[in-house]
Amino acid sequence: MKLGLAIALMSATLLAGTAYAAEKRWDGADDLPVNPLACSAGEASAAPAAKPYDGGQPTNAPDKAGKPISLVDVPKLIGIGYFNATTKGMQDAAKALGNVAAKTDGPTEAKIDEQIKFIDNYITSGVDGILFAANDPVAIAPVLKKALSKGIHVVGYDANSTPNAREWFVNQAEFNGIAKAMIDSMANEAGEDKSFAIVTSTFTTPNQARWIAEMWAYAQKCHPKLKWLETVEAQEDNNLSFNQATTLINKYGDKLSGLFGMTSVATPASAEAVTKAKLCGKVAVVGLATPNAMKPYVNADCVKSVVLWNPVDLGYAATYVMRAVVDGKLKPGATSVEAGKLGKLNVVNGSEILLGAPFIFTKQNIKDFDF
Amino acid sequence: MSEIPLPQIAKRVAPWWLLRHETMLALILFVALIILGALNNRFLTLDNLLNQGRLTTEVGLIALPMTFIIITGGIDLSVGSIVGLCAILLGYSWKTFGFPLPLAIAFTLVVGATAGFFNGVGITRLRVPPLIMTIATLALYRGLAEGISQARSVRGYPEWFYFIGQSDLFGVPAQLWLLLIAIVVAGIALDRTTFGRTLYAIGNNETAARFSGLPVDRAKLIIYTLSGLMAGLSAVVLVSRVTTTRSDMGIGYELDVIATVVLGGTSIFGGVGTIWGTVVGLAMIQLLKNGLALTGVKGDATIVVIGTVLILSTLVASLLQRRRGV
Amino acid sequence: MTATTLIHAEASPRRLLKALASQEALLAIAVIGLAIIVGLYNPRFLAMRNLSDVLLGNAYIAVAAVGMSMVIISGNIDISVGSLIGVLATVSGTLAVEGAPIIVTWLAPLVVGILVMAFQGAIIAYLRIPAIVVTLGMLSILKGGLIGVTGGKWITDLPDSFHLANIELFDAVPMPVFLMIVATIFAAWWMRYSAPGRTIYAVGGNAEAARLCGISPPRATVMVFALHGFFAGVAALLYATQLRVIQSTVPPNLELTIITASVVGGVSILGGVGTVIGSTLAAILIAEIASALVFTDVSPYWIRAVQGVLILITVIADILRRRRMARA
Amino acid sequence: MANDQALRETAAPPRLSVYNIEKSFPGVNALTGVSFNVAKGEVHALLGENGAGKSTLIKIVSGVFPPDRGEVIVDGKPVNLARPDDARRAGIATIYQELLLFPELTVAENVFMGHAPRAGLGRLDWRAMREKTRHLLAALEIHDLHADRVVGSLSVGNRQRVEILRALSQDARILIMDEPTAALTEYDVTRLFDIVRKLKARGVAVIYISHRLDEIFAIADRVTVLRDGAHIATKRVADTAAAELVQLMVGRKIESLFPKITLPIGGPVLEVKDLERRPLTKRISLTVRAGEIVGLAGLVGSGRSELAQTIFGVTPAEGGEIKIRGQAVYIRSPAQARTLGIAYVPEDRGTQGLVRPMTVRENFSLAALGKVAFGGFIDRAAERKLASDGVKCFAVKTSSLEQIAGKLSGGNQQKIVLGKWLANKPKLLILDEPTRGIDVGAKAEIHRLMGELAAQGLAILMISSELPEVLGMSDRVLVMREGRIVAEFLREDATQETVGAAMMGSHESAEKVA
Repeated sequence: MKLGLAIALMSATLLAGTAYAAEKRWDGADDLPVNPLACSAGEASAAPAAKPYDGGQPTNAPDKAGKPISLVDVPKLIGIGYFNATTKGMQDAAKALGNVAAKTDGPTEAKIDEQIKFIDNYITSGVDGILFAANDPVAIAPVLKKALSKGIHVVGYDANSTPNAREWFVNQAEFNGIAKAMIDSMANEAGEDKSFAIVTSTFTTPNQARWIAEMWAYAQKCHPKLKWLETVEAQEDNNLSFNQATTLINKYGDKLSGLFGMTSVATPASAEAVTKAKLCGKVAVVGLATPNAMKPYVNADCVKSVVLWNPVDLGYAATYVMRAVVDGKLKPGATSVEAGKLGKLNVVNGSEILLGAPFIFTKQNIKDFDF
Repeated sequence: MSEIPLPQIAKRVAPWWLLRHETMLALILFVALIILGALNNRFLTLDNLLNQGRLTTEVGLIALPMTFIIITGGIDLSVGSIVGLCAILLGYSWKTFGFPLPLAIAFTLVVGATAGFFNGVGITRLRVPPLIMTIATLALYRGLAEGISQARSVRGYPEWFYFIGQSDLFGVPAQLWLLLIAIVVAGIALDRTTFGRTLYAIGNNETAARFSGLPVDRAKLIIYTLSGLMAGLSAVVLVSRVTTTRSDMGIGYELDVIATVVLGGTSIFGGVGTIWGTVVGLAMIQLLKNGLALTGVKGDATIVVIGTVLILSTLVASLLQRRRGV
Repeated sequence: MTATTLIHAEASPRRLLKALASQEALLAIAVIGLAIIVGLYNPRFLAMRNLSDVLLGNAYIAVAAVGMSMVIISGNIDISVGSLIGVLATVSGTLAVEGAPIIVTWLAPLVVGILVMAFQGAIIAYLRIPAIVVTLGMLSILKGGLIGVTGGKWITDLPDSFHLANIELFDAVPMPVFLMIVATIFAAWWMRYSAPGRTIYAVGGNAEAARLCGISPPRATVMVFALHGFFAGVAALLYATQLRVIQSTVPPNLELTIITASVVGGVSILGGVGTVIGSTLAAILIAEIASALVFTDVSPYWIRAVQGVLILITVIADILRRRRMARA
Repeated sequence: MANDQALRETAAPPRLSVYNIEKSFPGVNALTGVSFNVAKGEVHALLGENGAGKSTLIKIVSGVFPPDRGEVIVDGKPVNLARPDDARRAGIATIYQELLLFPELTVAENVFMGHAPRAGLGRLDWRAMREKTRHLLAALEIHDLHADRVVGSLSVGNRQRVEILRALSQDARILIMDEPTAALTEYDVTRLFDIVRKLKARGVAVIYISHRLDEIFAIADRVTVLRDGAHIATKRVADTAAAELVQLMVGRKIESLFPKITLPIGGPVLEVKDLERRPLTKRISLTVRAGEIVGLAGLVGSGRSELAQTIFGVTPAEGGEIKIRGQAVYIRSPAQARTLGIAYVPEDRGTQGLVRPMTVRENFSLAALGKVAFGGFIDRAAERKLASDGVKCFAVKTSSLEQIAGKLSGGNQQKIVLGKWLANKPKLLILDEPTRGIDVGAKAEIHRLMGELAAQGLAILMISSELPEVLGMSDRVLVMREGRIVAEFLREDATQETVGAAMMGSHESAEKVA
């Protein structure tokens, strides 16, 4: 009986606690600085001063220049469309290069400690290079440093680690670039002074957090009239994302004129929610997603623009970068690297290789992509 | 150090058929090691094995009290969430409350123990079935972790703190010492003390245990508190290993831990089981995962193997048990 | 003594009714009460549209909870159901993309579900391995197997006719809601009015006595799991046909959500007690809470904690109520 | 020859007859060639001490396990009873001591579980089920039982009636009742007899197991006496007398069986005053002195075990006071009771006394862990010594100390439970049905032990349903009925009749309550 009381009190305090916590936050819950791009593509963006190389280096790595190498790719998790695409890119690159054997393996859920175990195993099994997409930039660092210390080359893609834990990071598109693309499309699809809400995976997923942070900064700077309603979590789960999006639609009704999907799972689900609510055209859906999942909505004019880099290219580039590193063609201080069919890719803020500006799928071009 | 108590633990506690089950499991493990070792020369290296020890410490620490709990016929599904809650509170109390780190660690352990104690109270005082009580707190503790952390992860601990999780002591991973000590203590406690005997008695016949004047409720309260405490400790080790805290730490640990304990021959119905068995189960799972990975088996296939091993070994155990007609 | 026996007799039928009604009533009141309270805070919550969406989006959990309740009432438990639903959804979706007749794509998950679960039931009943162990093992087997086979490739370009969940009966009742209600009513009716239905309670309540009544507990167990598989199949179908993408992975923690629904629904983990009406109401309540917390602007960070507390309260309330019942 | 006699008396072929049933379990010859028969509309009592083989016999007749030898014949046709279901089909229904009901389900369901009336599409016909149940209730003139009640909420008496209804609902022609009155209140017993008479009238053959002579004379037509698994005699109740039956049942002079020698009795060890614990312990006052054996007689359900468990702290008292050797104490838990030097050997050995899956060694030390442990650590040598001493001094027949206790015979198990407590050097020993269900040999040993213990100055409170035991062993006899102590007798004026009357609550005992 006493316990029952205790619980009642506890819940009361909790509910009270929620009241104060209810204020909405857009800083993406990590405290890194934001760097919004200029509003119109015309004027030069406030490019940060070129940083010196800040990556780490493997200790006495065997010289495999030109020799065949075996890579392992450990993405956040296996078994989602996005990383299937990056894997495809790596296989393409491996084929193109001829002297690279790449293999993808990883946890079935985006769990950092699982991912660490996988990397650790591959360090032991002795590969020449590790490609990774980090579930957590800091948590993954120690095991990556271990890899470096064992003379294994480490290159990241999609989700970065702390710089000194890897040699290079292939950046699909800078956070502020994505942010700009997303906010701009929202502004012109929904309208400058309209309100929108966000469906993300979890507040702890670093990339999503960074994007939201940058979006907030960029909107403040260039579209101050846009109203942010709220952000909801939906894990990496289709139906949950759908439910959350629907809930938002029902909650805000006409007030809501836009939905952001922050993951390739949340975006199609949000689009489906809008379609089901028969609000196509009234509620704009902008988000990151893979084309196949979005085709029905784009073709139905329910979604005008899907923001994404091409993950196949990302995997492709990552593999080429790794090869270049092994061959000694990409050394600290380099300003660019050759990446096969992608041509020359530039090095940005120290030790990142930029894949390019985010790509925007539209009704016209989406049919050309299959991933 | 670790080797000494194991044979003793094995020697007397269990009826011989259970002992047989564990020995058998150990044999299977041994054979598996040989095969995997033959398939990949990097598997059976001291380095790799010790490293696996490092990676499995967190689960191992929780598996010990879970063995106690399952021996009494109970279960604790909330351990994973307690790990998350404790990890968060470690970072939070250090960064936000500004506790000195050692104090923060102590605080974390207290929180873990309290969370476990809360489970225990529900189970002994209100007589809520353990499964239900801990399913509810599984949601609650994870929720608290998320709420308190506000999705912020705490990083940048002082270097000395990483010692626990990342460096070696006498050539053995630091946290492995913790685990080894815990194993020895738990093993002796279960095998040699009146406390351990009480647990077996509860699991085999709670009424008779009560009627024999054994402190049944107190014992239960202790083991659930212990479970929370060890989850807290495991959280500290985990944070020290991965150098950051996130509210989603330890998700799914409960199933790994239960699988370990059950694989180790502890009956889910209570009454039988040994720490020795749990240790073998722990090694079995971790080394199978590792060995298979090294021999090029992918993660998804590996968990299929683990699942199959779990069912089959339990089947064999129960067949032995039936042969014995207990 | 005599006198008390008689008084006992007088008082009891009423108490019996209370006993049967109680947890269901408690939940029904909670569902309605919560709706009203939230409605006062934010009237939009009570919009027909929203209420039906809450049901629509979570019907599959309620349906799965029906089967789970049967399993728990029979004195077992199943933690593999989440993985199984993932597998079945993929099976159905793959068939659809392969161009199998729609009816086949709809029946396949039911059949496969029944087979897999019956198999598990057989292992549990005849090899006498605890359900929790078998299903724990099966959980990772299914999970790993699924990803191994599909490589986690998403299933897209599903034919429109495949989307069972989008059918609205009489342009009003969405199929998932309809199926949820039908499944619940059918199951409730079956468990009350069919001999095999009653055996579930008999076996869960007192297996030995059941045996002496000529009931075969192992056969009952297999039957229960087969049925559970059937409902898992229906749930998977709703899960798969709701969206135009099938993730072909295992929905995280789904099994816990489902078990929670059953337990909150008043199904005794010790077996022999509970109704599927309770579990469905509980599933609705849990979904409603999730939606309500968004509508009431509860900080998203605290949502799960509040959910946890509410679940804990319902469960403990149920336990205390039973205790009082037992004492009276 | 008993059978020929029976056949002569009953014209029609007997409804049920069993011939030369033999059954042995590891260590025990449960039955050695038992034969008897029951005629249509006859109540045939099976009489015998615990362990005489009554329960084994009926388990065979109701198909729980097959006999090693011999056959069962229903209406002249041999039947093979491999499973309980076969017995059911043969029209044999059994009501066990531990009632087998579904506590969560209603009366109607319990009655018809397994053979419920069906409506269309194999649907259970609840209305019919209730109707039939009401008819059965009416037929037996049971008016205080409702078809929709949940069985869990019923009194023991009513639960038993549900079992009887179940038997009738599958129109059983042979009804076996195993100690049906064991748990009944006096009122329920009389009602049970009414029902049994009605069944007689309907031509049901009733096998009535009991060791209560008074009941047999009240209800049975013939009585078959078993002893140590052997058929001793079958008599018409009309032509026999209590004394003769006791003779047959015990097989020797009662005194010879119970070697309690009267000794000088010491000071009070346990003093209980106005002890209250609802529902079954009402203002109880009693005293047990060192070296004294106090017998606590009464029907099961009269509150004897409840009293014992209140003293032992399992169900702490709500009022009144307990003094241990003059010290007023409030006992909250068995652990505390133990430290006060109280030992309780419970009635239900299987669930309360022994931890069956644990070894002999572990069971012996269970209540005395403190004695063999130092700083919480169990001293293996000490423990083994404790156990082996116990095994020796109680002559426990076990292969080794590591033997699983549950596999030993009832008598040996009981010795272990007893020994486990004595290892603790208690001052007060409460024995609850110390010899229930154990063979005569072991029984004698336990009685001898009790004698010795008393001689060593231990105070013993013995609960027993076996009058001969109570009368044989006790220095004083207390009689409980419905939660109260209703009579007290000194050894010399305690007799079958006086004590029995007090238990049943007939008049001459009432005066004795001072």
